[in-house]
Amino acid sequence: MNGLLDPLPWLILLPLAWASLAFLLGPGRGGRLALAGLAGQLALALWLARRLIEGGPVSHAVGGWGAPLGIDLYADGLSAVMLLLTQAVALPLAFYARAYFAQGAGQFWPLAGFLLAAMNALFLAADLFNLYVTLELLGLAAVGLVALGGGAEPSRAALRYLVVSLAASGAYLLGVALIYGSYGTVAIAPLTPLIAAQAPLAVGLAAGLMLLGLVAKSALFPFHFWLPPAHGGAPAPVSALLSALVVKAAFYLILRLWLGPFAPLTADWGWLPALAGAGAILWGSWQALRTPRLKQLVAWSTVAQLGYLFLIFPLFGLKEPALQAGTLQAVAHGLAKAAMFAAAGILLKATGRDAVDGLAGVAGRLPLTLFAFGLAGVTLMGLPPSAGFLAKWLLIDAALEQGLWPLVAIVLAGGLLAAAYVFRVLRQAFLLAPEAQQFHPVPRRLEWAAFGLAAASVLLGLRGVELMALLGIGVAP
Amino acid sequence: MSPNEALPLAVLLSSLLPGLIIFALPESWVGTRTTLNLAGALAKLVLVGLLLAGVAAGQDYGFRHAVLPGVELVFKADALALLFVTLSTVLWLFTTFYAIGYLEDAPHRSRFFGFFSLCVTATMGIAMAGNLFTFFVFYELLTLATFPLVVHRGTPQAMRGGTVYLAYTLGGGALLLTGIVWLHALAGTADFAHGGYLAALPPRAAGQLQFAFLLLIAGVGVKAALVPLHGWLPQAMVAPAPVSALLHAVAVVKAGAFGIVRIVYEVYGVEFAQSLELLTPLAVAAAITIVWGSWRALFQDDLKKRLAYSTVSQVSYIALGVALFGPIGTIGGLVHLVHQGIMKITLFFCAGNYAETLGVHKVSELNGAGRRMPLTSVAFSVAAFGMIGVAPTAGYVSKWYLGEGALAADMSWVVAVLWTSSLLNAAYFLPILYRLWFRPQPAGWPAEHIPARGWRETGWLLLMPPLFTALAVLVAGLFAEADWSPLAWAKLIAEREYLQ
Amino acid sequence: MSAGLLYALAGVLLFALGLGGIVLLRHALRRILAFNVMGSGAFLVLVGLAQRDGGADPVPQAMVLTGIVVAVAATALALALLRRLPEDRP
Amino acid sequence: MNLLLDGLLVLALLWSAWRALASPDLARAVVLFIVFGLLMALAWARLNAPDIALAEAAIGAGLTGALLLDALGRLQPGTGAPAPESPAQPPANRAGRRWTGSVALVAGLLAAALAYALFQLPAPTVRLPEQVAANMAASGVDHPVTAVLLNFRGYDTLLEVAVLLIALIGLLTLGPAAGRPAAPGPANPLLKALARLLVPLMILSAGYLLWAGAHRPGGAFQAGALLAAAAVLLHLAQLLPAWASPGRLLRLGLAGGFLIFLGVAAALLAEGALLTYPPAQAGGLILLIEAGLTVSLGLILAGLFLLFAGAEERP
Repeated sequence: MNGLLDPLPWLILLPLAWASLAFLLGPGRGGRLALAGLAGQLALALWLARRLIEGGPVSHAVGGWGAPLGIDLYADGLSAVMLLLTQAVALPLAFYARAYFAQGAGQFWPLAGFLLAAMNALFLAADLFNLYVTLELLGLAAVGLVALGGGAEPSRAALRYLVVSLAASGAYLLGVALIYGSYGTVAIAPLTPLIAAQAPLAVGLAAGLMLLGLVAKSALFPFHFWLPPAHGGAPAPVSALLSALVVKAAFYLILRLWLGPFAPLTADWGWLPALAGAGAILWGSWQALRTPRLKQLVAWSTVAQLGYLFLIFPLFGLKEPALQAGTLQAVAHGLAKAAMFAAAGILLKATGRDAVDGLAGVAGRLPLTLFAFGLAGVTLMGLPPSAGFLAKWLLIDAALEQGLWPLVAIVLAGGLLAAAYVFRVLRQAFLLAPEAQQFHPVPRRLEWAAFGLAAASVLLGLRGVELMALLGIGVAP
Repeated sequence: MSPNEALPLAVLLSSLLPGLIIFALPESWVGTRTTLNLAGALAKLVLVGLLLAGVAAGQDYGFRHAVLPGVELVFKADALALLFVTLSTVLWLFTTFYAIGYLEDAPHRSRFFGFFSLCVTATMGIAMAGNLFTFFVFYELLTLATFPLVVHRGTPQAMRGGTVYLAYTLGGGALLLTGIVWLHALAGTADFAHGGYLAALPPRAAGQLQFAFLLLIAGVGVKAALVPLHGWLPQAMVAPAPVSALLHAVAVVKAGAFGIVRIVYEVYGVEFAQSLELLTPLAVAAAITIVWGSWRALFQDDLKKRLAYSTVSQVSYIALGVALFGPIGTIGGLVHLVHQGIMKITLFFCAGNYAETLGVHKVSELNGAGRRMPLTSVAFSVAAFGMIGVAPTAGYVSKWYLGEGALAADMSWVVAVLWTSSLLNAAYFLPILYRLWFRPQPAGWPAEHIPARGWRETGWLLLMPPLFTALAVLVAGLFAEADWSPLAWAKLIAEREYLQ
Repeated sequence: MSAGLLYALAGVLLFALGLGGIVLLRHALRRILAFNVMGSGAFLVLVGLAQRDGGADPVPQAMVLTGIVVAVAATALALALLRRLPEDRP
Repeated sequence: MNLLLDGLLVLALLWSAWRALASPDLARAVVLFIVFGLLMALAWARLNAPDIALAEAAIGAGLTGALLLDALGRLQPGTGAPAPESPAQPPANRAGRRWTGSVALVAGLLAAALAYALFQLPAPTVRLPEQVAANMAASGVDHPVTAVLLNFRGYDTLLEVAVLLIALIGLLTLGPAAGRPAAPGPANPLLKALARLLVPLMILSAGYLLWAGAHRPGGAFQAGALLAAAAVLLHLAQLLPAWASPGRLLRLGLAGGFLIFLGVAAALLAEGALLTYPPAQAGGLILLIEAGLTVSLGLILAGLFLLFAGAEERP
């Protein structure tokens, strides 16, 4: 089939193109270019989804050489859902960023462009070493974005994030080296049948190193320490991009490896990520309840919500429902967290302070922003009618189906803790504003972008059938 | 989208759409907002009328919407649903009038009426839910929509009340969710059905079903204010009067009671529940709540708090009616669902008028209010007599059937409970009536506010609603035997629940 | 024990040394050195293991080339960030 | 015999790495790291991987070393002053020692397990070198590493250039350095003369490396590194001023190579898939891409050193 009409390569080439052109145009420029590019990418993602539904998984041999020698791009239901999430979150955030960076965005557009290109490349990659290069591109772009704010504190947070990211990539790379040494190839498709349950020790160590590296990149408890300063200190559109999307990429990879090539090795290790997930939920929520700063609260909420994603690993006895629960939680959290960080950015701009108790009277002055924050909160709490609720429903259903009661208890406790820290903010906002409080005007477009994302996460709660149908494609029973 | 599917959806949308539009309305557009509110309320009234006619004629209305593979939002406007829908629709109309008058020039009215409409939509959804999943979706939506109303005033006390309200309701929600998903795991996705759908499960699941029942009732019991879970109701009285009237007297607590009815009759099936010995503990819990609520009401000097504890006790009559195995007890419980609503909303309207016009919040300050505000006090007295269960009022009818039902189910100790609670009702209502009518007016009222236009007593928008609902209390009592009365409708439902 | 395997062993030791360095060392510049040592170790394992029984294998060599360029890019960014930190607590 | 040589080299490698990380003095640590880099280049030569040896020497030891020394210069004022004793070892209190001990233990266990596992490995099932040799004819170049780099795994290289570009953009985001302005010493005449002599030679050999890449070890990365080294040398000899934030032309130069590669990759979609070189023009296209990359990589790698290096000169 003629390569020009294949959405897979274009999903990677398009963001790379507009990112480098934005760089050419100079600092602060490239906003409109980005919007056009992102709209195109969303169309491509939708087109890919339709092709998957019609014809099943799609693969694209780069250079025409085919798997072991060349590198393949592969898209199944899971990658199509993640691609849709990435473009669906990036487009409104681009609108938001254009209005947010009123006085010139520095290198935001090229950095964001390369970040999104790396995300798309990662969701489509089917080669372990290619994934290493994509992870590095993603990590460096993310570090550049974190340091965008300038100043000592963001730079320190960015450096710590970079060091953790590089150490994790090093571990991942050693894993790839061991896999190549053992089997002579790093392409996932030919590798999967080769790895048997009683594979040599080197392969087991490789799997451990790679998964551990990815867990550090996805900021799962106890590797979460770098996330709150990095995401909390960065400008709002950057925090939204990082919390909603970047940490999901590492989670996606863990899922891909856990269910794919390393499935025989990881069969009965599901309890470990679930334990770490439970720790993340409890510790993240506890910190979110205590931090005085608004954006830190939202960042700690990311640490907690990530815990949910890892609760599905012991449930892979029944692969389909567990995968649905995890993916829906990732999509719901992606939309809601982007909306919440966007709303937090607006509140910070309006009140001039990054403090939770500085929000009194916001309900009166910025109703749309608070409504967006509230709706995003509803999704994070997993309350109906949001997509977060559907994910929670599927997770509890799968857990009860397999009799894992402690999992149910953790999910419920997490929901209540999320309610505690979301309403901690809403309670402040509903208080009457003290006279001294004056609000700086905020462009309306910012509010509508945040509201759009939050509404999407709720509306998805009413109609998840198509998404689940798309997800099911290519997932071996 | 056949008419049988479109009608229930239209009932839902008739409050959702105006609500969403009102959210977007700027504060100053008072005219548009009022017309939208009233148009929505009247449209819903007409639609519900059509539904009532259709259901009475044996039509069934409902529609399904797939949310996830194997999980659906199901709506079914059956007889039981319409009992609650009609009650809410009528009272929402009156409360809208009342709220427009009450919040004459208050701030944030767009936000208020937006969430107000959302609450009613949630109540409609709860009533017409066709399976436990849909019920839970709207049950939690009601919590989310009521929180901004409870904290509407924005004062620190309102915040405390709101926080307590959330803690209870979200906690209850978590328990309910666990119970629902557990049943979903055991029995798959099944719709509500006359006689329940759990009877077919193998006997070894009985223990799990009992535990699941406990979770469900605990979850729903929070909103139905069963004793250990009722703490939020008195705290939520910090909300403005229309919120206390419609929500804490009708929508929210009735949602809990309605949940108990659905679970016992259409999930477990009353015979299966009896065989699992679930009804007696429910009856005991209801009885304890009835007596405890009335007892606590005795000592409340704050008028709205006293009414709140009275609600705690009265709502459990419904749970008691459900727990009395037999059609008569069921009729008593179901009809009380309507009667308690009309009576309690009248009381809250009057309490609101006293507070708004005279600045009176305490029972001790009510001396001589009868002379100063005669019409409001007449309405208050009629409703108070209804609560005690005096002859011609609606309250008498429901207590009569509950008593008969208790005897039919040979649970005679329930009759004793009914008598004690009636005595307690008298004990905390009669002193108020005595103060209203037989005590001289004080020199000056705490915060008298004589409305510019309208009768001297208070604005007509604040006066008409309690009078109408007081009239309804009398009509429901006197014309109980008429075929369009709530009692007749309750009999129709009981017939369908037990006949199969 | 072929030359490839020997260098792979050296790579493993360097990797462990680098990983320990990243975790233990306090100064940011030292951590960057540790990261580079770790990276070199992983590259040695990649090529050494692939060539443990004779013949040069161009595929891992191309990968290591890519890896070296990526490592220098990361090091440059890390050092640029290091410049932004106040002198007293790098 | 050569096993002994390899053994010695490995020991030297390990010793230099250990000393680089553990030495208390920062300057000595950096110098030892550069020694480690050079030893690594030797190791690659012993593993008959000449391309990597070149790259390691030029980029790994050369450029990274230059960057490290420059960063070191900023951290401590003056030249060659003894660096303050920033403790290489972590704090000596009991908790610190226990923590160091446990981390060292874990690292040691990991190394032991890996070493043990390396000996258990059966022969790999997939033999890629044979496949590379089989398809060399269609790859458009004769040297296998360049074939893999630009053709078989060309997609990796595309992303790798993006990584380099994004690192530079990250540098630009950070803006001028906050380091204390080092006093611009008088231009050392000897260095200036040496620079004038060496730079043309370096540019010539960079050209050769680019051309040779098609059939002998060499290629765009090594050539680019050489160009960058030339630029660094010129800057140190104060013949080339540092770069402020890049103007339009410099930006084009920086991103040009990547854009060419991207353009060619997209155009080749018409051949059926991304980066599918038609066998006839494969060699020509690869040379075009490599030429563009050489210029851009040279500029980028030089930029990593020169950008905002000038913060010193301006008072």
